[in-house]
Amino acid sequence: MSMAYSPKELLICLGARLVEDHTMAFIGTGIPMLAASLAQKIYAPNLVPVFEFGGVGAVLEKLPLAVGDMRTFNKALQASSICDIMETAQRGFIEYGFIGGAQIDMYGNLNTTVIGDHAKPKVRMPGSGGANDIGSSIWRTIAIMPHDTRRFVEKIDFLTTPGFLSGPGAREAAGLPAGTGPYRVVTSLATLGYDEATCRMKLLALNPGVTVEQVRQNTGFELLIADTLEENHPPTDEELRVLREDVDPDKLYR
Amino acid sequence: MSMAYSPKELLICLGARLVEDHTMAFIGTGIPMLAASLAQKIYAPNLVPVFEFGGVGAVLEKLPLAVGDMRTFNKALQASSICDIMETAQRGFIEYGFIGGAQIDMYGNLNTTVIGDHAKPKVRMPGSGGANDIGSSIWRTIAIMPHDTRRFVEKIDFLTTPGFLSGPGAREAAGLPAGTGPYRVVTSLATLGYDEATCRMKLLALNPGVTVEQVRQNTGFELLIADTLEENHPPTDEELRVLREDVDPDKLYR
Amino acid sequence: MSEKVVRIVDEGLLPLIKPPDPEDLRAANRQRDKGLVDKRMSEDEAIARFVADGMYIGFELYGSVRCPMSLVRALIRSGKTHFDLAGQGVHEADLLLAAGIIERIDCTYIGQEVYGVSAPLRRAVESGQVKQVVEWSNGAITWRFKAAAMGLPFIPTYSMLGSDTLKYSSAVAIEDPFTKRPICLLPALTLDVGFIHVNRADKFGNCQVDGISGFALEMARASKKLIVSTEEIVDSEVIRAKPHLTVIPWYNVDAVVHAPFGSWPGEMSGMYERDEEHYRMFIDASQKAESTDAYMKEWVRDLPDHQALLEKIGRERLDAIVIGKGA
Amino acid sequence: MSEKVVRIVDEGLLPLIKPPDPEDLRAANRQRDKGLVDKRMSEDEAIARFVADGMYIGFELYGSVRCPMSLVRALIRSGKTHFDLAGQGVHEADLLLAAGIIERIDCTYIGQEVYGVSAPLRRAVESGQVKQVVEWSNGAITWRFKAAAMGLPFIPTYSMLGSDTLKYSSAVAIEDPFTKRPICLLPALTLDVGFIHVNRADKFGNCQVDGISGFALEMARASKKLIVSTEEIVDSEVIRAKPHLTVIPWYNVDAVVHAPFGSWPGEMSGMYERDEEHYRMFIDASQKAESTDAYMKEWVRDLPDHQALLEKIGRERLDAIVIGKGA
Repeated sequence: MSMAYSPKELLICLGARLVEDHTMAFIGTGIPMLAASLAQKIYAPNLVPVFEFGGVGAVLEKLPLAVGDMRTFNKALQASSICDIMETAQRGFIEYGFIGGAQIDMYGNLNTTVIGDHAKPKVRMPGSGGANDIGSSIWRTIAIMPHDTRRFVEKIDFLTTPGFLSGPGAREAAGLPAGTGPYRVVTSLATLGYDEATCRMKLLALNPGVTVEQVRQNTGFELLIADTLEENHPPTDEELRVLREDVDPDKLYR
Repeated sequence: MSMAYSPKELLICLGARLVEDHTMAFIGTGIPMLAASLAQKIYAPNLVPVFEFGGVGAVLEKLPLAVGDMRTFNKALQASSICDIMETAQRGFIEYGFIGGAQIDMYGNLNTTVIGDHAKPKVRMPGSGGANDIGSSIWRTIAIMPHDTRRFVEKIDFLTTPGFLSGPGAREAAGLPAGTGPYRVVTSLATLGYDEATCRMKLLALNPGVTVEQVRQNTGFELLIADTLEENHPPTDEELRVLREDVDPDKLYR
Repeated sequence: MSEKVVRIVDEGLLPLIKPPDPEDLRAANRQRDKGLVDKRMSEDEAIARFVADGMYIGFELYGSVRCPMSLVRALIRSGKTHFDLAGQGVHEADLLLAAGIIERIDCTYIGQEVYGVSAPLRRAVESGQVKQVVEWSNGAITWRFKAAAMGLPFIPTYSMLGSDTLKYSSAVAIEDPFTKRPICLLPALTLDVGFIHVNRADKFGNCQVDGISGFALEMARASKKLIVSTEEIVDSEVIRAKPHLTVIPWYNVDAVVHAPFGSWPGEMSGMYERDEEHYRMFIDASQKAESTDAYMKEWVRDLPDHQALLEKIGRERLDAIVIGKGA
Repeated sequence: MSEKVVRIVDEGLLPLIKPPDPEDLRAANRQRDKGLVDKRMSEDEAIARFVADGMYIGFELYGSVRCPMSLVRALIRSGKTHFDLAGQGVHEADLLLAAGIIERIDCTYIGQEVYGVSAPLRRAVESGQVKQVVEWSNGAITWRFKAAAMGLPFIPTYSMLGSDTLKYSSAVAIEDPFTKRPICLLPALTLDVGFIHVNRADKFGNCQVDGISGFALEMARASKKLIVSTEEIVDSEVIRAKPHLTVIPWYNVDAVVHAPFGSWPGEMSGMYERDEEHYRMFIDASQKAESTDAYMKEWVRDLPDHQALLEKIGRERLDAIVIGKGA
């Protein structure tokens, strides 16, 4: 019998399982940081955490509370600047970028700017931050977000961060670097990817106890379904133990 | 009765007298460095020496032998990089730039690249180095060179560093920053400037014992002559004493 | 020969709040005194001397780290207004927006990181109090400073291409003449006045920053006037001993303000941690206009200066966040 | 709507030796191992593994300071040839030219500073042995590296406008879409292999440089493969204690070569002075082809490796240039 876990812990574990070793990951605060730290400790000991404001290769003894907090360069191998990091991304070093959003469409385009009209918005959100840079330059963008029809929509109100834009060939036509783009969406219900031919979002794996129908009902656009659907196994006892005891012993993010 | 002096010492003193206090000067090795150091010690205590590879505001206890040598950032206030310095120049901080050349024309354009044809040169010289950047971005460029018809020519073989190009309005038309350009030429015979209306080189002051005729004979183009011609007074005893005892006590540049 | 051209392939719809003008920055820099002049002064004096209504201003920070909060409070108290703002902003942007002194924003991110969307931003933008918000990415706004710092009118990037972030910006995308592929050109961003808080500086303005430098180098060099606040004033010998640590040189600095705990309630690398309790208290207060006003009165407007703020916070509470003491 | 365009107002006449290709650099960087891998190896091994005939190469230095001379000598000994070179060059360029292994040069300055024009450069160019010399300013060539380091295809500058330096380059001047004034666009310059000498590095390639950093940051980041030589190999704890001093990070480095006195006969900031006697001896020898060949045989080709060179120079003579010992 496995240990009990929270929905957040599941997301962290799913994120951690996605990254390959010997790569760099551009990480923000919150779930991505926990996922990166967990991955480092179990699956990818040579994963390099990169923080937007200059910290690279830090030893995450205490979890940072902000992307520029001094823990992001604790015993780091490099402490530079936002330009250096964004340029490291732009010249192709960073494999993974974690990102969130208020809205996502079937091509993986994300909105974190406004709900409603830009000139007179119903809700003004923070804006791009580093998200647009991640979505533009990083090889594989991973979105992590709750799964519901308010967020998974047919048409996003504002395209803050490029996914596949309008579909096949659109990123290249816009001038975005070749081979970059959305890779996975990790949600409260499932793991999703993108169909190679159409660039449309495709259900790849269901979270424990979730049905295809449930995912469909919580998605505001027509979802492709993989021929063989995987099942995301629940957090292992090892994942939970490392997460609780080593990654976040102070329960900063519980 | 004044002290005896060498031709080089005269050039150094003439250079030193040109700079205003509370400014920055982009300096190379050799005469410009001695001139800057002498100026700092007598005329312009707040003159800031800037060396191309990153040294700013150094205390010139020992004279550098190269523009990147560690003496260029001895007890400096800043030790950065060539980009930082070139960008500091490009955004308008540096008032004076000292420069040399194998050929100069009446508009103050300079050649340090080739004698003869570029594809098959008679003499291949070093190339621009920082000279083109100085001539493009620095407010007042001061050329220091021996004065003869091989160097002061009607047409230079290669325009390495922009003076006034083809004359009035040409720098602006080419896109070079407004208000920049050649300021003075300090030579073995005289100090020359430029006529405001025509941008042509103009004799301003004669070195001790030199005649207008001598300057004309050693200049390969038609020279304008200032209405009132000044006379460059010889190095003062104070200048010579400071130069020999404080600026270059090791006689590195004698 | 027919005229050669480069195609413009996309253009932001919004007008530039501050059009790039390298000549203007060059002229300002030429005027600056390059001598070693003592530039120490108080927050109030720096703002009185260098800030005027309607200017374009910007603050350097990373998250809640190393933000010049004592200058932000002094600016609000000064009564000066109608500013345009470059906004990579957190707590300082909230205070400026709550004070109602911001007219237009070049925005990349204004929010509260883990605490979510900024309520003062929502109120200011949704009500129309802020007249224009122009969009950029974090990379883009920093590169805009970098372009100005390099003395240039623009700098290219692959960020923003294909997005509404470009559409609601003032960027231009052209066909790159070398690769023939589209690329985005970001207009240089020059500040009338920049505000930066550092770990230590000498009285002339040579500044050192511990750890990561965020966008301090670029923003400093993009500022026509630069007000620096510093935790410590050190002798110039400290600077001269390690000149490679000078991230902002004196000739680029116009005022040096001694402000211990100048980043409070944010943190300062290696010196003190964030005052999380106060931070949360502000987040709570900021949710409603009335409680925000009460906060502004108590913690900004009613205090004559930074010293009075430190006394109000109290030694005990400050000690609790100092690294090696309480934290 | 009629098509919007930007006018091209001037163009360099010479073809690009190495056209900018950000995608190619991105692909190379993606392949690099980001793990902490021990990259120590000898000069010969680094060159055998990463250098091939016909590559575009570059060396970082400032004057005679911090130039990777042990790598230059090993490269010449390797017999590899037909290189293109980015030349801000002094002693190292003279050796490469004297060895006859350089085909084309992107040149800003190749000379001997106070000792004047380079005789090997004159012979190589005037004889037509070097097939093409493309002109740039010092600023321009460094900004070309910076453009590549930023992941861009080009970067603007006001340098080179109106000059033959632009005419005999591969730059393009356009009418800036923001200010409508001409500006020069410099194509990014990516090296197939870059060579940099540093004061200290750990075995993974995290590098520190003392004092000014010349163009190390930019050139390192513009290199598809980067061979670093270092005076000292230090434990990574030294790097982690001061991460803001890492000017070149490990993920950008492919080989770490331990080379004490690696800059000899040039100098190394804070460590040793230039060997002026040897330097002058070379300058004299370099004036004629025959004496240059004799120098090359004695001081480069006949020595199996850097250790043999150090033995030939001798401890006494090396001590004489060490700061705090002889110098």
